[in-house]
Amino acid sequence: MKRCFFLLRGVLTLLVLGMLVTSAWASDALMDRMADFDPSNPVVPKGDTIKIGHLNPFSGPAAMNGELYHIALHWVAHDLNKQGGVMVDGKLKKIEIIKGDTMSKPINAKKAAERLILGDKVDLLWGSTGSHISLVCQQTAAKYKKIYVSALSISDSLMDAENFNRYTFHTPWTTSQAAKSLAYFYAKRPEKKFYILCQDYSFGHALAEKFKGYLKEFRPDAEIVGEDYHPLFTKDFAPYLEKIKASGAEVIFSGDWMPDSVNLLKQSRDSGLNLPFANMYMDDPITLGVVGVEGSAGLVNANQYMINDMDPRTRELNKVWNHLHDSKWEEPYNSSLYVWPLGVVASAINTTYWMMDVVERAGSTDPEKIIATWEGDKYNSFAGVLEMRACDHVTVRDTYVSEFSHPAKWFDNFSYIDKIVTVPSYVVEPPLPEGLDRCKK
Amino acid sequence: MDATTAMYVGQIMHGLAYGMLLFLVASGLTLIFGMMGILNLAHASFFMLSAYFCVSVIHMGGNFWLALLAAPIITAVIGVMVERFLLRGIHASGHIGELILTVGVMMVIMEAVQVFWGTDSHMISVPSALAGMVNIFGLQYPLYRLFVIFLALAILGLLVLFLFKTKMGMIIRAGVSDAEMVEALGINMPLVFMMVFAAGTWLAGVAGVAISPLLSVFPGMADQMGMDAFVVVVVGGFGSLLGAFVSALFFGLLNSFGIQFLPRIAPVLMFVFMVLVLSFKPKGLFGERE
Amino acid sequence: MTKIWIKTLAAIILIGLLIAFPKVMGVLNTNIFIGFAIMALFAVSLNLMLGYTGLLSFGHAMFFGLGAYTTALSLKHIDNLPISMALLLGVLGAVVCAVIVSPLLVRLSGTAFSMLTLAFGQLMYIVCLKFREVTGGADGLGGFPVPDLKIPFTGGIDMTDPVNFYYFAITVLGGCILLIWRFTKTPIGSVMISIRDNDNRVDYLGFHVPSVKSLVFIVSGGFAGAAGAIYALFQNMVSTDGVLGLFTSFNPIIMTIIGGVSSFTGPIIGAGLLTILEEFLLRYTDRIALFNGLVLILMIKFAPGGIMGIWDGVYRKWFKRRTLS
Amino acid sequence: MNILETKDLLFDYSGHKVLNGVNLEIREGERHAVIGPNGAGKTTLFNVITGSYKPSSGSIKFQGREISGMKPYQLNRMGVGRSFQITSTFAKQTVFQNARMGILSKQKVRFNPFSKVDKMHKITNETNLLLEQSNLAESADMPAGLLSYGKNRALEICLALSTDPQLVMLDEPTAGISKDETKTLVELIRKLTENKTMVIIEHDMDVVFSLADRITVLHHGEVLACDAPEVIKNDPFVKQAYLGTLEV
Repeated sequence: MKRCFFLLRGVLTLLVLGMLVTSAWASDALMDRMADFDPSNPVVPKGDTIKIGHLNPFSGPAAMNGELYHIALHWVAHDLNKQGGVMVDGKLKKIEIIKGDTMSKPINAKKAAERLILGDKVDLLWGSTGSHISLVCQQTAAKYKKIYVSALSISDSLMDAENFNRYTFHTPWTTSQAAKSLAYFYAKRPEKKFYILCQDYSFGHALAEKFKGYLKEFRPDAEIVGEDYHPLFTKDFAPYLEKIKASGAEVIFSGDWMPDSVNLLKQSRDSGLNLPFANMYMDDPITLGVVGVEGSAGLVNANQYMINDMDPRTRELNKVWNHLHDSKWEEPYNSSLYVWPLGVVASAINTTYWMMDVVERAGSTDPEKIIATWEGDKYNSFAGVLEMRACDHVTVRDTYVSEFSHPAKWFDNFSYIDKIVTVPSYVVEPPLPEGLDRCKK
Repeated sequence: MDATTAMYVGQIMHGLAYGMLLFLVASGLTLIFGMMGILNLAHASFFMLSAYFCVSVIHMGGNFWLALLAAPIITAVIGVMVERFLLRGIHASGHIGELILTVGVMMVIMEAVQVFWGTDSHMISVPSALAGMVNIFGLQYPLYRLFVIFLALAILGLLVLFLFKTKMGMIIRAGVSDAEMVEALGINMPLVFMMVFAAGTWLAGVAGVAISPLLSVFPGMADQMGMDAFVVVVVGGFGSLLGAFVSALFFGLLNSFGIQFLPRIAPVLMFVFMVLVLSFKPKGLFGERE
Repeated sequence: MTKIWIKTLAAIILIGLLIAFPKVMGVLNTNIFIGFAIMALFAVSLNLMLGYTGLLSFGHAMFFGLGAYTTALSLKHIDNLPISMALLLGVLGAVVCAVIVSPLLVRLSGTAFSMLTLAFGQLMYIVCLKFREVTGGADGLGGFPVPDLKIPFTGGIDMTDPVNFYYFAITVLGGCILLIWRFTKTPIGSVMISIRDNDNRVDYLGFHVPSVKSLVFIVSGGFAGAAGAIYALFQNMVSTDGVLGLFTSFNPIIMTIIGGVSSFTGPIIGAGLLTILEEFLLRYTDRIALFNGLVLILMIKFAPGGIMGIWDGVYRKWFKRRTLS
Repeated sequence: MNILETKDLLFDYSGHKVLNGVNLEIREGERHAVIGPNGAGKTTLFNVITGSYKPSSGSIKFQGREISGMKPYQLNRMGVGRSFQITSTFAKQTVFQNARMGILSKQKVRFNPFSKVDKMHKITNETNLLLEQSNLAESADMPAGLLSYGKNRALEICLALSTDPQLVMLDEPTAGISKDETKTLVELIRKLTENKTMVIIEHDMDVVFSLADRITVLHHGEVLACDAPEVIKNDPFVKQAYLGTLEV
């Protein structure tokens, strides 16, 4: 008996040693692979490559979103290209990213998508911020039978019965998952009075409706003391903040994204309104850096990805990314916004790895093969298990909510993620869209 | 000071603050139009340009006050160059040529800003001396917004003094009613035009710097302010400073109370007023010149 | 006789080129060409007011947007509505708006006219943006069915196929441009030109200037509505920002100025140049508006007559003909 | 019967009475001249009658109908044509196109957006006829902006007559042209206003006395005298109005 015990212990130590070595080896491997990665002027492979069209605004008021996700796509491409590329149609092909500027306008999005499909002959389309823009990209891709990975807009309506098409895959979480995560978080919290301030377009309205619905479910005693929708890219939030002060609200629920998110947070703290924001996009260093430790204390952020050090692969990603940021990157990627791979950018990297893994397993960029592989696929990403629901192409995953506090592990000049509340996927799984026959049991 | 009156006072103060900033921008616009008959559609772009200069000045180590001094002056210089080299030679094709040229200038400035300063929002923190709140009979009100109101009032006072008490002011007022006649009296009008254009752009520059700590500085900031200032000038009456002041306050308060009571219709109201005034009183409420 | 002969020959060649275009140039360039043709009609309809009657409108997007929205909404809410009917409804929408707006506008001229048109344009933009239930607000209105073109005897022609749509669009847009050309050649056309040169004298010659101006306003609005309707069918998507924004009003002005204000074909050349410029620049930079702005400034400063103005100058120098277009 | 009558016509321009109770009578078919020193109110009287300004009070009757306050286009359609002291033609259009504007208005072709104007032979012929009468035929294809000053004045008058009005009002037609050109212009005026009533404002006394059947002298906004040319020639008051105080 003793001998087998001794044997068991040996195996165990060997295993742990192996783990340590591989992670060490692996981290060195990622470090080596990414050592020369420069997002400001990425290496563009030529010849027979897998072409991915990146649809996002690169000019106009929300131009910074293009810059934000540019680094995510190129990180994955650079990593995989350094490993020789992806085996497709029996050949190892490198990944090439081509920009398509939507200028935050539906019409330019359609033109850019068509130019990528017909002009540059891309294999896959990836994008786009702004649900109304993503819808146009999705429809254009389907028209020319191209796979469109809707990786950034999270409106449920994008994949409902009316807008669903089999060439589109929704990899981020959805509005209902976000709203349910926040409602779930507040189930055990004392706050009772909520004020809703969202952007005046389909995403803002849908998010508010879902949150009100789930809040009634989790907290029948909760009360909505006010509701407002401000135009996109609003400048002066003062009148709205004044209304909130008078309403006696305890929490402000807002789904605003950059640049509205930073304006809203900054102006509320400047005007002495220190209520917590229940939000999804107030997690980047620029927004938080402006309001400092007290200004960002108590913010409740829900996200599909939260930076942590549990999984060895995330630990490795954080380490390599931070090292490169401090040592190598130039304008604009050396700013405080990119110190760590955070929220939306990290999630984009995570789902892009998944996308390329699906392409490799499908062994081809032919849409039919990709659809067959991706539907119902379960992928162990470095941020938990991602499952692509077969009938409506929506990804189901655990989501995370965290109340910012100080001191936090990652930043010292503002409060940030510390304790993370995980919302299990079966709780937050979005309902199947009615009227979509594919989903009828 | 219970909640509702606090809200009313708060909204009034916001209305005044935004109205005052609107007046700074609109005053430049209406003076330039009054004097030279040019409606400078690029005026709001100078407002944004100055905000970006403020960002650069603070980046290069200067403080807010240096920026408040330097940025408007740099913007005024650029404004003068635009008037001198672009606007001056094209009176031939009449107002239409000038109007469309200012559209070109607006487009160039809006894009050039993104080339030099990038696309993301730049933050300017409220200067330490003005940070924090002040207690006005029970209401907590940000000190900085009060500063903006008084700054604008001070500039208005300066402007009125200059226009009504100095010789140059008299020339400018005469020029508003009949520029050719004043020129006939031997006054170097092109020089006066240049000075008025410089003053107008300087005013917009001051507003640009004053607003940056309140809002973030980003490429889209000119559109909203530009359209509001335009409505203020049209309703107030072209070339009339008083008109600009009254309608700037009116629309500032409308902006606050519109959102408070009828959020969906507030922006529409602004344009309904403008259409009504333009249709029935093309010269505007106080204007003398179409 | 030779003059007419040359003209018909040129027409035949042009039509031949237009028919062969999609086969030769491929789908992407065909779509770009349709985009160009839409903007050409839009700019020509604006020039009817600017170049021919001396009225600068900063709110022309109002008619373009209304044409687009009426067509989109009618296709969305009225099922199996034929495509020609949708087009007509679009034009009608724009005409009705022009009829309502023109009495207020035609009493003014010069800067006041431009400012009121800008006011109306922005009012229409904000109203469409705010009443999302009807217009889809910032999200826009998409996914409405584009029905087949029903020709009495043959079956329907599928309009979602880019090449079929190209032929349909080019016939409609080309037809409209010809109609405008013919309109400028009619008596009302010469009255318009006289109003541009000296509206006071026209009054003393017995013409009621405001009613002529409103007729021009309505005709120009109607054709802009037609361009908007084709745009809605082409993009299958109408968004407030895309069809009613400030720059939708400025673009035709820029095209007309660059092409040549005082000539009929000026706006068409301007539209072509801007489309090519945009396609070319898009590969290298995101700053298209910067180049457009620069070109506009240079044009007004050094060549107020636009390209046609330069061509006319050159033509006169070489051929010594005394023409003042 | 008087084709045109004004009764106590008053027009004050912010306090200053430019026209102070003017009673003017123009007989059918006569050539009537209105003279007077500068600032007598001649041009204002003209502008009030032709609808540019609204009179403060008093009545204007044309062919028995009250026309004070009517718009210029209405007056023109009733048969009143006028020319301008400062040439106001369509510079960018050819002389032919200028004249055709009047003919189009005369033929009431004002709103026809269908037929090609160049194809309307009736209009073209009539325009050519008018141009011949105004001896402008040879410069028909020349843009008005390139005409000599004299020719432009002729075009000005041609335009005034192009709508075939019963009453033609000419505002200093010979202003600023040379002696011999004046002669040809006067002949042209005489020829064109054959069976029409004409009212002319003129400073050149030779033109006045060669053309006018009757003369009205206007002074400080009032009618000083209204009589045949010979009578006016040696009327002491008229001399005094023109020459200042009478040397005794």
